[in-house]
Amino acid sequence: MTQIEEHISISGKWPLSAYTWKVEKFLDRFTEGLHNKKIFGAKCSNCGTVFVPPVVICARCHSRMRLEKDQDWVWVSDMGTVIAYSISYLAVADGLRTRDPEKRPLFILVRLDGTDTAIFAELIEAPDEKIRVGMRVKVAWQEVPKGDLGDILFFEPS
Amino acid sequence: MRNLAIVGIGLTKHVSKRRDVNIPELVYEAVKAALDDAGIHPKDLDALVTGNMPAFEGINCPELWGGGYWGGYRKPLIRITTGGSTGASVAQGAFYLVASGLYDIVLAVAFEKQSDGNTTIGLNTTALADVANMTAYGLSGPEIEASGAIGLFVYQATSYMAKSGCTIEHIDRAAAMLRNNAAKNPYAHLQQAGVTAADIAKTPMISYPLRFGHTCPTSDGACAMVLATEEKARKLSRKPVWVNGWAACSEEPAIVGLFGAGSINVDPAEQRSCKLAATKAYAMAGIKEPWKEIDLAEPYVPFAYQLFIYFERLLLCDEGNAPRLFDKGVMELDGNLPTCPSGAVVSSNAIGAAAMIRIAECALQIKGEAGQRQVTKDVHNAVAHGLGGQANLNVVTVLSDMPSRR
Amino acid sequence: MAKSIEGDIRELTTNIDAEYNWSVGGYMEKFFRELKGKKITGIRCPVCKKVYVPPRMICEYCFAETKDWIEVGPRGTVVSYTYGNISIDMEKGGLKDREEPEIIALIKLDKAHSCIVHRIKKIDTADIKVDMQVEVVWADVTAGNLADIEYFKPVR
Amino acid sequence: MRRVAIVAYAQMKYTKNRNSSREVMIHDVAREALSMAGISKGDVDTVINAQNDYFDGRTISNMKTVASSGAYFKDESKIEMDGAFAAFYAYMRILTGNHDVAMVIGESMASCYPPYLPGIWSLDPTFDRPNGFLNEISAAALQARLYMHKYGVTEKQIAQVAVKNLKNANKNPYALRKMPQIAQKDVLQSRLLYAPIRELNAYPLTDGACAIILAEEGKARQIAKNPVWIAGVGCCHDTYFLGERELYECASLERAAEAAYKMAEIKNPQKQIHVVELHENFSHEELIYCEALGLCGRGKGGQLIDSKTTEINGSIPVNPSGGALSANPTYATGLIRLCEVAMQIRGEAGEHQVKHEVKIGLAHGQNGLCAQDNIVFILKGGDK
Repeated sequence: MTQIEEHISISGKWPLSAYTWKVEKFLDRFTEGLHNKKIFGAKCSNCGTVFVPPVVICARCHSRMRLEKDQDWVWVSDMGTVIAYSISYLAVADGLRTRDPEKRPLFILVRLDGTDTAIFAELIEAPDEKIRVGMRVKVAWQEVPKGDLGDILFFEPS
Repeated sequence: MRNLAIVGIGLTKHVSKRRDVNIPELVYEAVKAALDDAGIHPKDLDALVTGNMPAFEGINCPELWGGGYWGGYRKPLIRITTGGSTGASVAQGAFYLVASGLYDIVLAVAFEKQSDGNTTIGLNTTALADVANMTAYGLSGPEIEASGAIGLFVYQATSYMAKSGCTIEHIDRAAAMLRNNAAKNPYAHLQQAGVTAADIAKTPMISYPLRFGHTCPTSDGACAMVLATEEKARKLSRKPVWVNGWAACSEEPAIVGLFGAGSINVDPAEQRSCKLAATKAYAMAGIKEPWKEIDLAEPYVPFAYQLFIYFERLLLCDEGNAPRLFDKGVMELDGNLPTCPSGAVVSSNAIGAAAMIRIAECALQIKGEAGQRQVTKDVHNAVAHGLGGQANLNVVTVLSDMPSRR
Repeated sequence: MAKSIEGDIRELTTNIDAEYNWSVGGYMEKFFRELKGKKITGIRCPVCKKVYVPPRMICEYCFAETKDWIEVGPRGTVVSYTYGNISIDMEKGGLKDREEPEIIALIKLDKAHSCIVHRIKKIDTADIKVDMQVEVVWADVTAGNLADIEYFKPVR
Repeated sequence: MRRVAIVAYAQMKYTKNRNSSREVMIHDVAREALSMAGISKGDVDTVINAQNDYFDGRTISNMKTVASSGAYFKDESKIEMDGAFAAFYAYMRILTGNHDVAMVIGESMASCYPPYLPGIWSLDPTFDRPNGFLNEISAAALQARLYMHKYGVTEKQIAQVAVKNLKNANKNPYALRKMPQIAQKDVLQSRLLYAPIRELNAYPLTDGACAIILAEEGKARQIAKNPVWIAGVGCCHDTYFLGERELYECASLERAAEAAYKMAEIKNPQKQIHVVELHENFSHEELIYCEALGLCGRGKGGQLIDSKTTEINGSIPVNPSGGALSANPTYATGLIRLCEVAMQIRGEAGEHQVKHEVKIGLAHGQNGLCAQDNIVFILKGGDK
């Protein structure tokens, strides 16, 4: 019990650390492709919607995505269009892998060509004033991709 | 369906901290005011509908503890929670109960006491599971946070600006108008009379294009409304405010899908669910040309630029045209379609209550009881809006001084 | 029966806990302050005259704001009781075994109409009865918080 | 007033630790219900989810189940209460005429949340929560003791409720807790939790979901050969304070039942109701609820269980499914009761179908410590 502004309060917590969440391993096959600089979209076998990264249930047609077979995946481009962006003025938090620590990070929402979804990413190798909605960007691959979501975290102007 | 009306409204003065009361006591203030406004006692109530954002106070189903303070003893009571739109969803729950034919007088209660919790953690708890999965696949928490979750409304803003020609100066001026409206609203949290667009422009940039002056505070506050059937409403109130149309519509959360999937809500500024909900609500109210027939709008505006986007998504003008109409003074208190006379969510944000207050404000304006912030024109029809989740649930209510069904 | 293709799943966790600070309100503030002086304070509804402890702002039965402060207890009556061989793990949830059973009772304090839930010590689980008289045992040093009421014991 | 019916339902095999995400579990029951109805997501007007953020570990838990519940571009809402209240809200929505077909889904996964803590987090944080004495089991124990003391009901009689229900559960393919050989002594010798409540008097921690589809009369007749009509409903919230509730009774359930009976024109529940499904978290609750529902006289719950009236072959079978003692995915539990009664009325309960004809059934849902909120549905088969 603590005194705050001469009023009595009682403290407590919500221990989210006591929870588990169960998730299908639907990202495994997707991230495998990233090893080879290939982005595979999960295609809904019912309505054809292409998700990157994949999803377990297609909202549009209410189907369970089948991610076992090759035909459920399509190879999509690593190029896309900026849907929206943001220039962060906040102090950059610890653990942020921005490649130029001197510069304000530019965050973008990108729709990759051939997909029906947006992903968030960081735009590098571009000055603030160049960023705009509709600009064309491509994944800035590392020489040896790790095969995780970090591989498609950075984009550059195309 | 039977007609229904708002016959009582109660609001608390919103402030950043109400440490002198606990949650049931704070909410009681709004409930008592609403019941007094309707001239009724809880024994006259047939049912209650209540809700708030659960994680923000750390209390699971607080109506179990507080329901008695709000007149819920031995009454039917249901709890509805839908995120930022909770207040509007609670109100619509009450509309459904009255319109069903089973309950004649229903109390709707929504609240948030954010000083009891931590809003940043509260917001984070919406996405912990998704973040945990993305972390398992190589992203770090700060990376997701910086580029994803916090960016939601910034992304919405830049996308909207690109489509509409809205500039950051427009947003500064919108913020200034809303802050000045709030200063005329005794229930509003931020009281910054006389603040100018130039003052807003001096506030620090958080993420382009959002400045600190464009954003909402965290507030403690509550709102309650009494809903009644036409027969009861005519007995209880000299000027009932008729709830003629309402609807809600869900789509997928924007920016990040389930467990880090891509979101098919590709453009967070599109807000098709808002247009669909508005279309349904207007149709139900018999409104064919909202841009002509609606006299006042209260969109859900926690960030100043949303004044424009939701004005459009509520079908009050062509897409992309709101900033130009704003330039002409249309949205001012003395304008042709005054918008957010309350000062908006950007000036008071007790999250669970915020979307209900939009409805309450429309009702007060229709009754002509909005005091200093009463708009110049006569208000016959008004539209109120709530937004929940990751910009994925839109809730629209149409109110009027006349019932639409006879 | 709904079936799904149940493949491998991943179990995710986080290390985040959300923290809260609930303001207790003026009525409970007075209750806590009085505890420091080893007094248990209730409040009366001006309409039905019932006395509530802990005090609350509203008598929900009359929908009236309560008014008169009244000292209640320190003795009371056991309305119902239980004893637990287990307790709830407050960190992780689920049940934990307990070495000594804990007696928990619904106690109506003298002069009060409401009950509080508290623990009883100094009695065997076999001897506890509904309607028995108990009295409060105060902490050696009272601080104006809930720990001031350490437990209840049978009135001998 | 419009007539509304249950036209389809879906349950699943309840488990201790389900091998899927919550979202896939929801999707499974939603698809199953749509498939039974022979309709698609596009035919549904509104979706009501019964979920709780403290069970799901996610604030605004319903926003990430838009896809799985089939709510994409629908009027979706969330009831943070037992699933039976979600069905109530969906029913209200259809009565207004705004919607014709509603999907209702309730779910929770005990394997994912810290068991029993969400109940503790609903306590008064200025007194009961920091004191640490009250939880759902200790509260139920206080109630059980008081009920036994007041009416002379015995531990054996209360154990018999568990025996009856868990025997019934053996014939329910969805049930989690199955004990074919169960006898009173197994209950009376099971682990003591809070006296007099033992492990087998208490619900098992469960993962599961349930879905039902409601439709107005015209649509209901198109969709289902044998729609199960909602003939009456009532609900009631009681005071938080256990000491002010007459815990040996359940007044809020009496009120809820009174409203439901009036609406459904039930004057003599003992004669007119053919099957009952109760949401009881602890076995003694069944006896208190039967009294509150007028299935026996006040204080006669012990005699009722002794009389075998409520057994599956008795005149008013109570919980032929095994009830919540056999599986309790909180927030789905009340919805499962509706589903089970609909199955009984339609004659689709398989091995646990009661022998006599079931025309009218009662389904119950509850919320909060010692059933602070109660809801009663009266369902009717045939043409009213």
